[in-house]
Amino acid sequence: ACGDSPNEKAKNSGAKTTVLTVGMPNGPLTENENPFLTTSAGAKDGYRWVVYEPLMMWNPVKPADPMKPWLATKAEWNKDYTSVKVTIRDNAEWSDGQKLTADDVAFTYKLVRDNEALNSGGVPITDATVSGADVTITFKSPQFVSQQKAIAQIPIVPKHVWEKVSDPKSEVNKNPIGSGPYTIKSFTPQTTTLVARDKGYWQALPQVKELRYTSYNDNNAQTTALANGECEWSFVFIPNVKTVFIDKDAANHKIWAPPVLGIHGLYINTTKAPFNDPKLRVAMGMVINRDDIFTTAEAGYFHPLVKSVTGLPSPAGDAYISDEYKGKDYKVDVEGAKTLLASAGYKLDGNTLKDPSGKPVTLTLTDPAGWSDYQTSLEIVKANLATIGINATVDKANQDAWFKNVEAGQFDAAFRWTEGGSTPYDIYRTVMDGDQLKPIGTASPAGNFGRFDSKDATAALRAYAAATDDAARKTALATLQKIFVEQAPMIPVGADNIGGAFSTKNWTGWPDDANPYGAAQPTQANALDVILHLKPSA
Amino acid sequence: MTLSESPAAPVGEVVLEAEGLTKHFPVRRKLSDIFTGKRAVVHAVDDVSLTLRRGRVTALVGESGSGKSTVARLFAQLYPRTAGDLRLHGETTKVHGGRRFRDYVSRVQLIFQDPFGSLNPVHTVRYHLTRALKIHGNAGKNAEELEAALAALLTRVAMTPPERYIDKFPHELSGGQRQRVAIARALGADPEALLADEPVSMLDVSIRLGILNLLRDLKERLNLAILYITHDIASARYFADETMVMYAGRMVEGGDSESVTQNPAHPYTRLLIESAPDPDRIAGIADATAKDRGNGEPPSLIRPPSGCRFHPRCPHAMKRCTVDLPPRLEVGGEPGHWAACWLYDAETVAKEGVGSAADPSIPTPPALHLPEEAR
Amino acid sequence: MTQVLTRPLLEIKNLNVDYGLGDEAVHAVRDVSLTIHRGEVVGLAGESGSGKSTLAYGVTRLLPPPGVVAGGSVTYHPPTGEPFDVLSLSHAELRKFRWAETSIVFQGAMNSLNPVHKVDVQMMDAIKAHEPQLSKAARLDRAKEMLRLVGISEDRLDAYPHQLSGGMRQRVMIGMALALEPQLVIMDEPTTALDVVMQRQILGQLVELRERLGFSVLFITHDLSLLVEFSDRIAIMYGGRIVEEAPSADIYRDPLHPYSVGLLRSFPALRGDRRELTGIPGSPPDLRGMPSGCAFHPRCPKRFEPCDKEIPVLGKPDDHVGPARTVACWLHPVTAG
Amino acid sequence: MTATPSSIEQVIPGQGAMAQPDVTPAGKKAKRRRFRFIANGKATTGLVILAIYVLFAIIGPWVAPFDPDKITSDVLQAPSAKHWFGTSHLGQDIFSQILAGTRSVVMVGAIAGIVATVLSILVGVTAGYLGGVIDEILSVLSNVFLVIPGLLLIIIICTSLPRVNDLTVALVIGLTSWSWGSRVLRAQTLSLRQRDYVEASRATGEKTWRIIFFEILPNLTAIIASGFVGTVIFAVLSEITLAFIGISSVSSWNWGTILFWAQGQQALAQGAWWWFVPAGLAIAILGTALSLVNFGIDEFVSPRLRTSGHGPKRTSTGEKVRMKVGFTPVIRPVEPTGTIDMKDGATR
Amino acid sequence: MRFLLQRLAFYLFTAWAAITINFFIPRMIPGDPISSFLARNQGAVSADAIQSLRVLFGLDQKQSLWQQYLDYWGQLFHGDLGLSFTFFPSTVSEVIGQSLPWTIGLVGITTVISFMVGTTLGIGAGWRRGTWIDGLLPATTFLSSIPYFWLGLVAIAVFTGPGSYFPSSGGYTPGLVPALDQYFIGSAINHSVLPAVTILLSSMSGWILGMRNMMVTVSAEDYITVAHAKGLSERRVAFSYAARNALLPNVSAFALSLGFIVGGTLLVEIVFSYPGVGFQLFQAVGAHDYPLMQGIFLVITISVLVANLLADVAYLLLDPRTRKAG
Ligand SMILES: Nc1ncnc2c1ncn2[C@@H]1O[C@H](COP(=O)(O)OP(=O)(O)OP(=O)(O)O)[C@@H](O)[C@H]1O
Ligand SMILES: Nc1ncnc2c1ncn2[C@@H]1O[C@H](COP(=O)(O)OP(=O)(O)OP(=O)(O)O)[C@@H](O)[C@H]1O
Ligand SMILES: [Mg+2]
Ligand SMILES: [Mg+2]
Repeated sequence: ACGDSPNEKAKNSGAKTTVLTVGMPNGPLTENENPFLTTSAGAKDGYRWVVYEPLMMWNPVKPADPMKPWLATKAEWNKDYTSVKVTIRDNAEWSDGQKLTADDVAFTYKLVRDNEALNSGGVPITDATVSGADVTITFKSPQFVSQQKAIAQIPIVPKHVWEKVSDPKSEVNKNPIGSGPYTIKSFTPQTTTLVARDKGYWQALPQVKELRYTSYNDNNAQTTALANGECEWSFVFIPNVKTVFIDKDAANHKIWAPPVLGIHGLYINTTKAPFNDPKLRVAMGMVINRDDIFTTAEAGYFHPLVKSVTGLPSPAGDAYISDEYKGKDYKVDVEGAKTLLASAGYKLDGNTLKDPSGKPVTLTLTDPAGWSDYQTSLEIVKANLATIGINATVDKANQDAWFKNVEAGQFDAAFRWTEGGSTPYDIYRTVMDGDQLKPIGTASPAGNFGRFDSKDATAALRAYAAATDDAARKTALATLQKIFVEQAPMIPVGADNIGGAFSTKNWTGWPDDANPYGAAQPTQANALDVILHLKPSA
Repeated sequence: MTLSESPAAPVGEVVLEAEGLTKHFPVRRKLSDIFTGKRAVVHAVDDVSLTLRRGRVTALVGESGSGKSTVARLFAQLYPRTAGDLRLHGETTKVHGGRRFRDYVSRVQLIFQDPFGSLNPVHTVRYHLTRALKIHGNAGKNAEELEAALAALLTRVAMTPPERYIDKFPHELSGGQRQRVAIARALGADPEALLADEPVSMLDVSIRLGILNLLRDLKERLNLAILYITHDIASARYFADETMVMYAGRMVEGGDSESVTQNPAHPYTRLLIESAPDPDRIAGIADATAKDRGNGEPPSLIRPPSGCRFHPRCPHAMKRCTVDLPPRLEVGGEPGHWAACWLYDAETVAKEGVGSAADPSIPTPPALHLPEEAR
Repeated sequence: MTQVLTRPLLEIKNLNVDYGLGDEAVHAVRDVSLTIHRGEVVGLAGESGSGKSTLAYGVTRLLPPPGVVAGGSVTYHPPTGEPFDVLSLSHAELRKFRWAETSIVFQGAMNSLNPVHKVDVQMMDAIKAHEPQLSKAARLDRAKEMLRLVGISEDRLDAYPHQLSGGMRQRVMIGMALALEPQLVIMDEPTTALDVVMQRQILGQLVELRERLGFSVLFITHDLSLLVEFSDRIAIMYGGRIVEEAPSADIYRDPLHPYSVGLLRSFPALRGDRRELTGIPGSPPDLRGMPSGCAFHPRCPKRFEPCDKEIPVLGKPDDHVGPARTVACWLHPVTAG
Repeated sequence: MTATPSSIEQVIPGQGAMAQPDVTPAGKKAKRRRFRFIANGKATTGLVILAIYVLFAIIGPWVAPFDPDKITSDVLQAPSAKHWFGTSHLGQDIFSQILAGTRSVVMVGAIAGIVATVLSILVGVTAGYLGGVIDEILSVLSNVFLVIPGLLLIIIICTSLPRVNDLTVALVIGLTSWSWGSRVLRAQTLSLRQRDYVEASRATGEKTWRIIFFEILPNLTAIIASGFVGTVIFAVLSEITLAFIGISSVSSWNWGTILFWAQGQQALAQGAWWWFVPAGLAIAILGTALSLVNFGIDEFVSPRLRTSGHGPKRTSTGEKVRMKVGFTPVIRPVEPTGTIDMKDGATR
Repeated sequence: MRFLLQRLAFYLFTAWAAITINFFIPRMIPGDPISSFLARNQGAVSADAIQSLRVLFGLDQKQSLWQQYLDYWGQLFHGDLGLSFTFFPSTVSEVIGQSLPWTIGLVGITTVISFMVGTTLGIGAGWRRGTWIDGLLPATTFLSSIPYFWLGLVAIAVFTGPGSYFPSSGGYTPGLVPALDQYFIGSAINHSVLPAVTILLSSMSGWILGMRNMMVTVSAEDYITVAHAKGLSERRVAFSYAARNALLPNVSAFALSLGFIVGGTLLVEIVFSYPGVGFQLFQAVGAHDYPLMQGIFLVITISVLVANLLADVAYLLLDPRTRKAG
C-alpha cells in the first residue's frame, strides 16, 4: 500500500551523493515562491536563485571583478551608467519548455518598475526596450554604485506566466516556472526539495541532482544540524566555531567567510559633546581591540577583521584603498591615544578622562539585548575605552526602541552595520551622507545615524556616484577616505561576511581563498554558481 | 456596659410583630420556563403571623425544611421579604444595610442555628464579643470598660471565670460553649428581642439543657423577647410560653405551649408528637403509631399542595382540605389555642365527614379527640 | 424483652481502641466488654465523645486513621461453624466477613453513599462482592427487593444519591445493610439528622424487619429516650468505658449509675407531668487527661471516698437482686467473682 | 492550583490551591497550627533553602569573589579552585554572576508575587463577596487575562517598554499573572460568603469592608499563601525565560542572563556545561524550595493531608504499624488465647 | 440548560473583550514590521528594501486605529484573518493551518498522556500514602521546577548528536513530504519523543500532586469507609469509589489545560525547532506581524474559551450532583 508513497524513494535512496542539504535558520515557512519578495520561502532559504536566474552573475567577494555572463551573454553600460544594453542568450528555456526571450527580460524589468513592492533593490528603472536579442534598460540615475542590483539581482520571470497575474505582489506563485536548473519537487514548511531538470537548461546540468532546503527554527538548531552533518551548507553565526562545528569533523567541516563591502562598527553620535570632537573619536578608535572582538565576539570568523584605517575590508576593498592609506592598518595604541588626547586638551585624572571643560568623559553603549555578538563586542569596547579613562556603560536595549533611537540620533554610541554594495560607496554613504542628515529626533532610516555633518563628504559621495570615469571616482573616494580616517564618524571593527559553513564530506568544489569565485552563502544571488561548481567527493 | 438587669418596659409588651410574612426564593429556571415566562419559586414561608413579647418565649416548631430558619432570618432582616409586614414596636421596618440596619440589629439579634458555623474560626472569643459591643456602642470608653463589659457578657452566659474563655478560638470550645458565645455575642448588642434558631439541635442532651436553662434565665433577668426555634417539640413544652407549629412554610397551629403539646389539635402536630420518642411507650414500636404515615415525604415547596399543605399526608383529609386554605380556627376550650385545620370548622366536618378524602394507603389513625361540636 | 436470649453472636472482650500511637495516643475506648446475642437490639448511649462510634468501628476495624485497636478480642459466633476472632482476620477474610455477617449503617447517611454512582450500582456492588455467582438480573432483583423492604419504590434504583431526600438515603443505606442478610447490623446514630417524623418511620421499619429477618442490632445514639423505646438492652458509656448495662426498662425505671441518672434527667418529657430537669453539671472529660479513679467523679453529685482513687469495675452489683444488669460505680460495689 | 498547565508555562500561579478542600480547620489548635507548619519537614527544608537564597540576594554582590562583568583572559575555563563554577567566553567568573544574579531573581519573584497576590485578592474576593454585576465584570476581566497567554503578553509588554529593569519586569509579570489566583479566591469566597459566620457578622451589624477584610480574608490565608508561592515560582521562571530568550533587557545579572549568554555561545555544544548547569540548578532548587513550602502550606491547610503523616509509624514497643483506611491495624500487647471462654461475658 | 446559555453568553463576551485587547496590544508596541525585518537581516537587506516593503505591507496607507479595528471585525466575520507580513502574501490562515497540527499533535497528545500518567500515579500515591510511590513527588517537583528550556537543551546536548536515535530538531526528517505513510509518521513520532518526554517530565508533577491530594481528601470520606465495610475489593474501592470522585476537579482542570496547549508551547518549539504555532507566534511578535499575531491570539482565545466551556460541560456530565433533574 505504501508503494506509491512520496517518501519511499526519499527514504530508500541511500546514494547520498546526489543530494545536497542546505539549511537556514528561518523557522517554519509557508509556501510562497514569489521570487521578487524577500518574504518568500525561496528568498529566505535562498532557492529562488536556483529556480530563477539573473542576467549576470556578480561575485560579491571580488566586487570589482567583471560580472559573469548568465542569462545575458553580455551587458554594456553607457558612460554615466544610466542605461545598459544586455544581450539575451538564445539557448535558455523555461522549465515548462518554452523559450526564454528578450521579451521576458523586458517584461520582468517593467514588472518591477510598475510594482514598487517588487522592487526590493529600489532600482530606478525607467524603461526596457527590446530589439532582437538585445534589451536596453534605462534608469533615472547613474547606477555605477549599484550595478549589481540592476542586473545581477533581479530574477527574470516568464512573461507568459506573469502577465496573467493580476496582483503580482500578492502572488504566491505556488508552481514556479523558472529558467534555472532546478524545479520544486515538494514543499513543506520545514523543507523544500528541488530536483535538477533533466533537459532544457542552457548549460551543463548540475551534478547535485537534488537540493533539500531545510529551515531550522534558530541558530542553535541550525548549528547543531551542521555539526551533526544533517545539514551540509548554511550561513549562520556559530560561536566558538572550532569546537562547535569544525572539530566535529575536522576533515570536512569548513568555514569560509570572506568579507564584502559592508562593515560593522561603533557609530558615535557626533552631535554630543565631547564626542563632537574628532580627536576624541580618533583616540577611541585607536584603543579598540578589534582582534579581541573578532576572536571573542565573532568566533574568529563571522565579522572578518577590518584592518585598513579606511574601514575597507580585505580583500574585497583592497582595490579601492587610496594611495595615502595603503598599508595603514589599525593597531591598538593606548599611548598614542593618550598623547593625542592630551594634545587636544583632555586630562587623565587617575582613571577618569576629563574633557577640556573638565567634565569626565562618559558614554553609554547600546545595542539590543538579544544580539549577543554585539553585546560581547560592547563589553570589550567598554573595557578598551577604560584604558584611556572613558567610563562607558553597556545598555542592553529593547530592539524596537533601539531602532527608533538610533535612527533618530538619540544615542551615545552603538554598534551597527552599514549598507553593503559593489563599491565602498555604500559604506561611506551610510556613515557620512549629508543628504541623510536629519535633526535629532527625526528618523533617518537610511543612514547617517551619528549625524555627521560634512559638506565635503556629501559632495564627494555625489561625485563618486555620478562620475563618468575612473579618475573622478578615485579622487572622490580618496576624499571620502581622508574624512573618514581623520574625523572618525564611525569606528569600524569588522565586515559583513558573505561566506558560509559547509561540509566537503559529500561535495567538493566550494569557493575558498584559493578560488574565491563566489560567495559561499546559500541565499545570495550567486548561490547557483556555487552549486554548479560542486562535484561529488571521491 | 449598658445591659440592664431589669428594664422598665413591662412584661408582655409587643416587641416584634409579623403579619402575613412571606418569603419566596427564586429557583433556577429551566429553559422552557424562559419561554413560558413562568417563574418558579420556593414557597419557603407563606403568610406567617407571629408576635414576640417582652419576657416571653415563643417557640416555633416544625419538621426540617418547614421554613423556621427562614422566618428567623426574615425577622432579622437578613433576607428581604416577599410580602407581609414586620413591625418593631408597631412601626413597619424594612432595612437593607447601613445605619438603619445597624439600628435594627441592635434591637433584634439572631443566634444562628449552627454553633459550629456561626463563629469565625480565625477569631477569638474576645474578637467576636468586642465587635458586637463596639458596633452597638456598648464597649465603653476605654480599655478597662471594654474589659469589664466583656467579662460581664461572659458571666451572663455562665462562662466563668471569663479569663478562661476570653482568648480561646472557637475550635477550642465545646459545642455548648460555642453556643454560649453566640448568645453572648447577640447579647452584646443589648437587644430587646432574641431570635434563637435551633440553638440546641446539634448538642448533646446534657449540654442542651444547660443552654435552655440559660436562655430562660436571660429571659427572666433581662426581660427579653425570645423566639425559640426547634424541631424538638418536647423542649418547646419545657421552655416556651407559647408554641407555634409550622408545616411546609405555613403556620398550622399555635397556642400556649402546654395546650399545644398536651392537646395537639392539628393532625400534623399530632403526628409530630406521636413520633417523638417516648420512653414510657416501651416496646410499642411496631404498633399502629409507628406505621408509615402516607409517603412520609414533606411536600415540594416549589409546587406546594393546594388547600391545606398537609392534606396529602393527612388521615383526616376532607375534600375541602384539598381545595381551600384553612384559616386559623379556635380550638375549643383553650383560649388562644388555634389550628389552621378544617376539622375545627364544624360545618365542613358535618358536610364531608372526617377522612373522606384521605389517601386510602394511609392507615387508619388512632382515635381523634375532636372538640365536641365537631363530632 | 422477655425472650430468652442466650446464644451470643458477638462477644467483645476488654476492647481497647486508641487514636494515635505511642505517647500521643488517645485512649478512646478502654477495656470494654459487651456481648450481643442473637436477635437482640442492644442500645449504646452516652454523651457525645464518649466513644460509642469508636467502639462500633473498632469492632469492625473500620476506624479512620490514626485509630488502632490496642487490645482485647471480638469473637464472632457464626450460625454454623466455629467462633473466630474478628481482630485476627486477614484483610481478605475481613472483606469476606464484612457485610455478609455484620453490616454498618453509618452516622450520617448523607455521606455514606457515593455521590457519583446510582443507587443500584452501589447496592449491587455489595452483592456482587460477596455472591459473585449471582447473575446480574438476580442481583438487580435482590436490590429491588431490599428497596421495597425499606419502603422505597424500586424505580428509585435509578436515582443518584443527591436526588433522594435524607430519609430516603438513610433507608437506602438500611436496605443495603440488609441486602446480604447479615447476622448483625450496627447502626450509628442513623436518625440524628432527621426530624422526628422521619425518625420514627425508619425505626418502625427497622423493628419490623428485625422481626422478620431475625438479625441483631447494635444501636448507637445519645438520645436515651429513643433507646429506651427501641432496644432490649442498653449499655451506657462514659469516658470510653461502659458504666452501666441493663435491660432498657430497668435502666429507665431504676438507673444505678449517677451518670445514667443525669442523662435521664436531661431531656424534657413530652407527656405527663413537667418534671424537674437537673442535667449533668460540668463538662465531659478530656480524653487526654482523664480524671483519676472513676472518670465521672468530678461531675458526680454523689461522689465519695474511693471515687477519685480507683476505677470501679463493671459487674453485677451486690446490692441489686434483679437479673442481668451490671454497673461500674462505687455506690454499687461488685464483689469479684 | 488549577489547570495544571500543559507544558511550558509551567507554573500557573495559584496552581497549588485548586484541590484545596474546606479551609475551616476542623478543630485544630490555631496557635499550634502555626508552629505545626514550621514543624512540617518539607516546609522547613523549603524555608531554610529560601532563607539561604534571600541571604545571597542581600549579600551576594558583596561576597562575590570577582566582579561578574570583569573580562579576563581566563576564557571558558572549567570549574577550578579559583573559579568555582568556571568562566564564560569573556573570562567572567560564573560563580560571581550567579551570586550577583540572585538579588534580581529573588526581587522579581517577591515583587511579582506580591503584586499578583494583591490583585488577585482585590479582584477575586471582591467579585466573590459582592456578586452580581460587579462579579460578572470582574470575572470577565480575569477570564480575559486568563485567555491571553501569559508569557506572550509579558513578552509583548516587555518589548514595548522603552526601558526595562527588574522592577518593570516584576510589575509586568505581577500585573499579568493574577487571574488564576483571583479565580480560585473567587470560588472560595463564594463558598465562604455562605458560611454562617459571615452572615452572623452581618447580623451583628458589621460593615461590608470589615466583613471582607476581617471575616473572609483571614480564612483565605492558606490559599493566598500557596497562590503567592505559585506566583513566585511562575515569576521567577518567567523572568528567567524572558532573559533567556533575550526579551528583557535587564542590564544587571540574573540567572536568565547567564543562560542567555551561555546559549548564545552554545555553551552546551562547546562542552562548557559549567556555564549552563549552575544557573539551571539554582533555579530548580529555588523552585523546589518554593514547592516544598507550598506542600507545607497545603498540608497545613488540609487537615486530612496532615493526619497520620507518612509512612509506617512505630508504637511505643517499636512495632511498625501502617495506617490504612478501612483496615484498622490491631496491636495487641498479649496474644489472645486461642480458646474463648464462652461463659465469660457481659451478660453475667 | 440555562446555565449553559448563561456561560455561553459570558464566554462570548469574554471572547469579544479578549479579541479587542488582542487587536490593540500589538499596535501599542513601538516599532514596526519593517525595522524588525531589517533587524533580523542585520546588514543583509539594504535600505532600499524599506520602501518596497512599506508598499508591500500596505503600511503606506494611513488608517485610523478605529477604522482598522472595524475592518478587522469585518474580516473576521468573513473568516478572513488577513495576510501575514512575515510570509507575505501568505494568508494567516495558511500559516496557522500548517503549524497548528504540529502543536496539537505534540503538546495535545503529551498533555493527554501527562494527565493520564500523572493521574494514575497520583491515584497510587494518594491511595497508598507512605509507600515508595510517595517518593515520586519530590523528584517530579524538582523536574517541574526546572525551567523548561533548560531541561530541553540539556536533553538535546545529552541525547542527540551524530549516530543518536534522537534528532535534535524539527518535526520530521528533512526531505520527507507530509503524508500518512509509515515513513513520515514514523519520522514524526521519532522527532517528537524527546520534546514529549521533556514536556511530560516537567508537567506531570502538577497532575500527580493534584490527584494525590484529592485522593487523600476523598479517601477520608464516609462513603469510602462504607465501601470498605461492604467488603468490596481493594481495586473496586480505589478506582470506582475513590478515584472516580477524586477525578472530578482534575477533569475540569484538564479541560482547562487543553486550552493552554496552543499558547503554552512556545519554549518547546523554540528549543526543539518544532514547526508549531507557538514558535510562529513568538516570531510574529518579534517581527511585528500584527495579522499573524492576532490570528494566533484568536486561535488561543477560542481554544481556551472552548476548553473552559468544555470544563463546565465535563463537570456537568461527570458530577451527577450538578445535573438538575428534569
Ligand atoms: N437561600 C435559599 N434559596 C432557596 N431556597 C431556600 C433558601 N433558604 C431556604 N430555602 C428553602 O426554604 C425551605 C425552608 O428552609 P428553612 O431553612 O427555613 O427550614 P428550617 O425549618 O429551618 O429547616 P431545619 O430544621 O432543617 O433548619 C427549605 O425548603 C429550603 O430548601
Ligand atoms: N482522629 C481522632 N484523633 C483523636 N481523637 C479522636 C479522633 N477521632 C475521635 N477522637 C476522640 O475519640 C473520642 C470518641 O469519639 P467517638 O466518635 O467514638 O464519640 P461518640 O460517642 O460516637 O460521639 P458522638 O455522639 O458525637 O458521635 C472523642 O472524644 C473524640 O474526640
Ligand atoms: Mg433551620
Ligand atoms: Mg459518633
